[in-house]
Amino acid sequence: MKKIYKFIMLALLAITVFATSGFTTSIKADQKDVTYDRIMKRGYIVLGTSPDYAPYEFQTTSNNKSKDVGMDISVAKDIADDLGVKLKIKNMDFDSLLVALQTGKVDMVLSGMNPSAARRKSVDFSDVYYKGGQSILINKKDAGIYKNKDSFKHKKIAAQTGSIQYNLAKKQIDGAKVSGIQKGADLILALQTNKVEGVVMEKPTAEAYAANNSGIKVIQGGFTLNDDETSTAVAMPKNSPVLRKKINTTISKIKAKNLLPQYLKEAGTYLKGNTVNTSMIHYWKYFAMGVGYTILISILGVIFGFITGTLLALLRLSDNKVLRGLSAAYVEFVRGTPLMVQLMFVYFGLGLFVNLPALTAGIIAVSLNSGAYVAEVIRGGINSVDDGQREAAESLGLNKRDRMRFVIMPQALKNIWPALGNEFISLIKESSIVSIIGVTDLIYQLKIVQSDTYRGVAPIVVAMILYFVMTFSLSRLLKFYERKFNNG
Amino acid sequence: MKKIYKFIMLALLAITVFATSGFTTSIKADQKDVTYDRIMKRGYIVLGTSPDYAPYEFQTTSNNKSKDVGMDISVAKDIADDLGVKLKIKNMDFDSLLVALQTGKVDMVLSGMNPSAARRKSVDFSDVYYKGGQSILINKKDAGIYKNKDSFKHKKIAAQTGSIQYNLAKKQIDGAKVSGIQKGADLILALQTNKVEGVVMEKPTAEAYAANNSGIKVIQGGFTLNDDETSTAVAMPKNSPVLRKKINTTISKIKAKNLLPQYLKEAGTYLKGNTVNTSMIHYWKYFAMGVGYTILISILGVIFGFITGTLLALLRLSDNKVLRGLSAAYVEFVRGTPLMVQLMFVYFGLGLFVNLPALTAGIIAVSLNSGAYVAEVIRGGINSVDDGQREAAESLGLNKRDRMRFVIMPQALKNIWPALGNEFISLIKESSIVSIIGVTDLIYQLKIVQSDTYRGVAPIVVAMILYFVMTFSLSRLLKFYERKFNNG
Amino acid sequence: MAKEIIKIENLTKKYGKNTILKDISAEVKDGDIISVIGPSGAGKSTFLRCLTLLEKPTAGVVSLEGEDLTKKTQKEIEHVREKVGMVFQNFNLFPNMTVLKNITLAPIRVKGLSEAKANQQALSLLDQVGLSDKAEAYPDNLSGGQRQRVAIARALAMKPDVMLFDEPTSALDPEMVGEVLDVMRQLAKSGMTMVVVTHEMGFAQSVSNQIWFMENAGIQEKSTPEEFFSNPKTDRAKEFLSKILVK
Amino acid sequence: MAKEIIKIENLTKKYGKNTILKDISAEVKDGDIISVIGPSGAGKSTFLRCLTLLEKPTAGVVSLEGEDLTKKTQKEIEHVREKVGMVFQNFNLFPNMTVLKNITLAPIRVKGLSEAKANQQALSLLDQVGLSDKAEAYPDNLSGGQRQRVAIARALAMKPDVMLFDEPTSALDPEMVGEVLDVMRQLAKSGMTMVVVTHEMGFAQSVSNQIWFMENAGIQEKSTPEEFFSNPKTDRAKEFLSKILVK
Ligand SMILES: Nc1ncnc2c1ncn2[C@@H]1O[C@H](COP(=O)(O)OP(=O)(O)OP(=O)(O)O)[C@@H](O)[C@H]1O
Ligand SMILES: Nc1ncnc2c1ncn2[C@@H]1O[C@H](COP(=O)(O)OP(=O)(O)OP(=O)(O)O)[C@@H](O)[C@H]1O
Ligand SMILES: [Mg+2]
Ligand SMILES: [Mg+2]
Repeated sequence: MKKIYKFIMLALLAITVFATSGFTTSIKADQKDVTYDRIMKRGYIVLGTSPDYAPYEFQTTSNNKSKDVGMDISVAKDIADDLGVKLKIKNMDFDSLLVALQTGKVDMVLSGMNPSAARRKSVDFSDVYYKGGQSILINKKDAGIYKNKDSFKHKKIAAQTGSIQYNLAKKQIDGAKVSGIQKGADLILALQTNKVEGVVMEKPTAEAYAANNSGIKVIQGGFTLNDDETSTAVAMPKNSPVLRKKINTTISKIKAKNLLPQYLKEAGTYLKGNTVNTSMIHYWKYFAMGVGYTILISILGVIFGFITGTLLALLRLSDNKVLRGLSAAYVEFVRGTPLMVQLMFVYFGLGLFVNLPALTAGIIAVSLNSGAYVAEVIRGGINSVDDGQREAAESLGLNKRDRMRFVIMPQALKNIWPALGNEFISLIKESSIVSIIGVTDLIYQLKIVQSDTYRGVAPIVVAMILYFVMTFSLSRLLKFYERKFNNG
Repeated sequence: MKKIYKFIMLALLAITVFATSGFTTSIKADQKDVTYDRIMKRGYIVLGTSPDYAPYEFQTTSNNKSKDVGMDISVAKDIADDLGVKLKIKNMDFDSLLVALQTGKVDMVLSGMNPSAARRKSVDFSDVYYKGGQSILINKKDAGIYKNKDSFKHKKIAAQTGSIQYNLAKKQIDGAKVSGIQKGADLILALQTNKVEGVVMEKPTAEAYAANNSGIKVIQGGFTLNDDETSTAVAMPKNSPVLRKKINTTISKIKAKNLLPQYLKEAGTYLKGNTVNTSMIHYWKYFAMGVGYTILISILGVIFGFITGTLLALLRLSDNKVLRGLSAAYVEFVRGTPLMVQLMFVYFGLGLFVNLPALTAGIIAVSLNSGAYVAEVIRGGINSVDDGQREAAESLGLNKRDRMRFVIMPQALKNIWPALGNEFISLIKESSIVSIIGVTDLIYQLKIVQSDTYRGVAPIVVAMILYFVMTFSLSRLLKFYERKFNNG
Repeated sequence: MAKEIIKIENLTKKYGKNTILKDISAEVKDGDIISVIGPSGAGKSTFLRCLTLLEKPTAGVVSLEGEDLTKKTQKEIEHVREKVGMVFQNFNLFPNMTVLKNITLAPIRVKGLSEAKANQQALSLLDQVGLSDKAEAYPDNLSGGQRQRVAIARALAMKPDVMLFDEPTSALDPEMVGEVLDVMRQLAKSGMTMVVVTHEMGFAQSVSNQIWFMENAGIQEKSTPEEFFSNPKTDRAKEFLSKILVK
Repeated sequence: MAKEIIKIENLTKKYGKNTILKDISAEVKDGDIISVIGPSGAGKSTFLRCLTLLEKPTAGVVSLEGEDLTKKTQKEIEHVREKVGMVFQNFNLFPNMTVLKNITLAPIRVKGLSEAKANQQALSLLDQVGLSDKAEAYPDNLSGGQRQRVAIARALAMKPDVMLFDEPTSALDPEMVGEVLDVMRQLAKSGMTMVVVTHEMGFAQSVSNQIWFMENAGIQEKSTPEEFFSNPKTDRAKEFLSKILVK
């Protein structure tokens, strides 16, 4: 409940004051350090971490292998280097980290961990190496205007919907118009496209974004926060005075060289699998997968659409008035409503009865939609056959089936190939709508790349070009065959 | 930071134990009750509340007047009724509520407030009237299978992305597949469409949803929680023994009659302006506004599309090879890519230079897109004019401009009216895509109604029918005029 | 007296409110060569199509060899049509089949002939119309005159009792008209009963034994060619002839 | 000797690799009535269209009253075209204008006549072709013969020095052919220079002073009508005539 939050702050403050004064003195007692000795003997130090908290520590996959990265990992590497040992990383639940320390499973923990009083009871902490907090991202060009939260009075500012940042902005900036936006990448986009003047974000995340977007800049939030909950330190087993000293030395070095911003920047580039750069070529796999799905959906849509369409066209030609009416109504209705609602209807409506995966729902919706258009194409094809052909066949005594089979259909099919080809082309474009239910087609991937690279427009342009290449080459191919067909 | 949460629980537990034992005894001291006397003298009781916490208390607008509603408000009304006075409501920031109590600005506070130790120092609290907590929503048909959180081991369960509930589900249900979903209504939809087996939600909210959706049911979460942070009581000025007694009587009555579920249900129906029912007719204003925007965008799209299209067609016919090529390239490119990417390109791409409101961006994208199609329609219209017409005009000595103006164009325009009409119809459907950038068209409204009524399919069906009515009547109208045109 | 093949009694055909054919009675006897002439829009094509029920008459009776066609179901009519060959102004060959297939399709599917038999018969018919070398050609590669001759062969392959021609030469270039009329002349000589809508007065005069002059939704005059061309009975026929012959 | 109006020297026209016209030389003198006849596809239409540069010749010279048209720019050609009237097989009237507007458009826009003057002249031309009552009608409401007569009036309204006709009667129902030929005959009598592509042998024989027989991308024979019909010089002309006359 929202009311808890403020209260917690106060409670924490009280506890921490008590804890830091009460316990910190009792640590220096024993200069023997089993942990340190063990590390030096083995030649490696085991880091325990819970890699689900970007940009502190998180996993990234490249070449199908996952790897731990993040600011804390970089710090841990420095510690290992300074100790002259190798670094081994053990991933576990956050809750198990302290137990692992106490039982000697790991030698140190860097996991965005606050050196809280309660924790100090069971483990040792190094000096604080990072102080987080809430920052504000602004456009560089506005650097003169916005200094901290107070510059945003009566301005437009954004934060993630329902987040702590959102509440901070609402409560601590007078008269600001706060927009809630769901995704980090969209927040950046909103900022870059001047839809808001600033974005409130947790400091390290803000720094990761700023490091990867030349146009934006982090400024101090200046929010009233409890100091303690924003600091991060290294945890190690109780009674590790030597290790603690060594680690503090490394931390001092890191602070002196101001290495953390660089580590954060690196972490930013890793976010969601981004290994080195934010160039679009680097993301070719995403786009390729998107193109694959787009083509898959279009092809299946065309095939099932053709089957549906043929059935509908045959119903339309049947002698049964009811069937004719049903077919006509279906075609009219489907052609009269947007694919978007049809898709929602299939996904959510049919979903009431069977659990449809998004991809299946997408293909079904696209096929049913395409079927209506194909039905009209086929009907048009049949109508395009000169009525004289029917009359000639009829006056030769051929019955209805034979007339269809030998005379009308072969000519109709020949006439409709180009229209079917166009239907295929338009499916490639229209299938883009399935992204709204989460099918990983080209548009969906474009959004992923957007949020991965924190770049708004480049992925759109790439997707646009890819769509164009697909539709254009297909239409050329079709024209080529059509010409061949007509000449041959 | 995520790590804080667990720690807070422990801290709170400690504090509350201390608080409840330490302070509760000191209250009965003074039987004189100024607050009570003041209330009875004035004939009304002033309730202080911060109406931004549905379903406890929140604002709803009907007929352009906002009104406070919610469970707490209902309880407050009962209190006033039992006291035999009127209820006046004062809205303020949550943070100011206690001060208002202490300074006599308000007589009592019901605002989802926990009777915490810190607060008990400055104000009195009634008995706890509601215990919240975390519940799980399930489909009624599964009532036999799922009893509490432990039934969900290795099952699919959902919660709001990044919420406390999400973490609870992850941490306290072994092996559950937890999906994060952003919006409450989508959570319900996911449950109703069997995409997940259960949804973790705060108790009162869960109850509000269940009360308004016959197919779903609330079960106990059974999560390990600190009891205190889930209870809610009435706050009143210190030393209000009489008032406190009276209020406790009312609370007992409410508990005895089990009125709270009903109050929660009522609160649910109010959520986001829903006054009484979730029938679609009730939402006609939303749909009407959506239809309005859809039509507006389509009409403007057709008009600007026609202007753009005419320009493009004229360029295409010009003698300048470069202009011809540019026009052809534009048309090919736009027709070869989905409107969805074009829209994103305009909104985010142009947004880098000027701050485009979503509606404007939508209209620009739709017009630019439509322009390409209209250009082809116009070109087709010109081509459809028999070449003999040009030859006849040419052999009469008419120059190029006159040929266009007097002979070709009038016939071309006559030929393309139906195609332009169809373009209009397809714009009605395609404009639906602008909802993704937040233009409040019909699809957007459909989503709002979905989340407002917690009903997934009905709004889709209504929107579908509305789209169909629009396109169908327009196409009939066009056919009517076309026929008239051809006969007259 | 020759056997009666087609008998038309009080035939009326309307499209909506427009009366195209009004109360026409006439008969075609075995061996008759009837030329139907008249101005454009007189209803000649509609009349011909009513004879084989490609158009359903609004009222009246059309009997083929004594059987009333208007009473028959769609299926029965399909069967009767075998007996009536029809040749159209626009040939209406099936462009998706070779000439041979065009001719053999109906005999095989409708009469149940074996393919070998049907091919043999088709080749002899092609020979008859002077196109034995075009059996494997597709209609699109033939000249207009050739197409029309194939269309005649196709109709003959069903061994009809009567052949209907609807302006068989008017879609042809002038220099191809002759070859088609030659085939029709031959056919007439062989004793085939024929009803020919035509603007070729020479053909009408020299080949037919009756001229039916249609105008204004009815047959205004039935005469022998000699009578009709030298001394038409009605003023309308006179006017028509004056227009069409004096150039 | 009469003035030379059109002179064609070594005219060649190709579409891609196909040679449609090959090295044609000919001339049209003031007052000539020339009938161009020949089988379909011989290139007659293409030839006619080359005379007014609706088709650009591939090689050769077309001169109008001494001016070489092939050397002119598009703009200059537009100007020259006033002097050449053209009548098409399919009339090509402007369906979006009344008959009167069809006739007056070019005089007003090209020659700069006042509307009153143009109307007056148009009405007299309509009278001449027997359609004075149709001035306010739209082309769609006219019969084929009427349309073609309006098309002739439209061409005449520019007071051309020569009139070109491309099969002016072959899209007409037979009974309408006469009325159009009558107008053309009148025109010939009034001394208009005319080049007429036609299949109407009667007209060619009785009205023209020269017959040009085209086949195989060239003019194979230029004769007087008497010579041509009684004793054609080339075998091809003989064959053509035998096909077209003997029905
Ligand atoms: N399907 C139809 N619906 C309505 N009217 C029709 C239809 N078919 C023909 N008509 C009308 O019937 C009349 C006679 O047409 P029909 O084709 O029989 O004349 P025709 O004598 O064959 O003329 P032509 O010599 O031009 O072929 C015409 O006025 C025509 O417009
Ligand atoms: N635009 C064109 N492109 C290519 N070939 C053409 C074109 N126009 C005409 N031809 C060809 O040129 C040849 C002569 O055509 P043209 O129309 O001049 O003949 P014609 O003598 O007028 O025939 P008809 O009597 O059928 O009108 C034909 O083989 C035709 O296919
Ligand atoms: Mg006819
Ligand atoms: Mg021609």
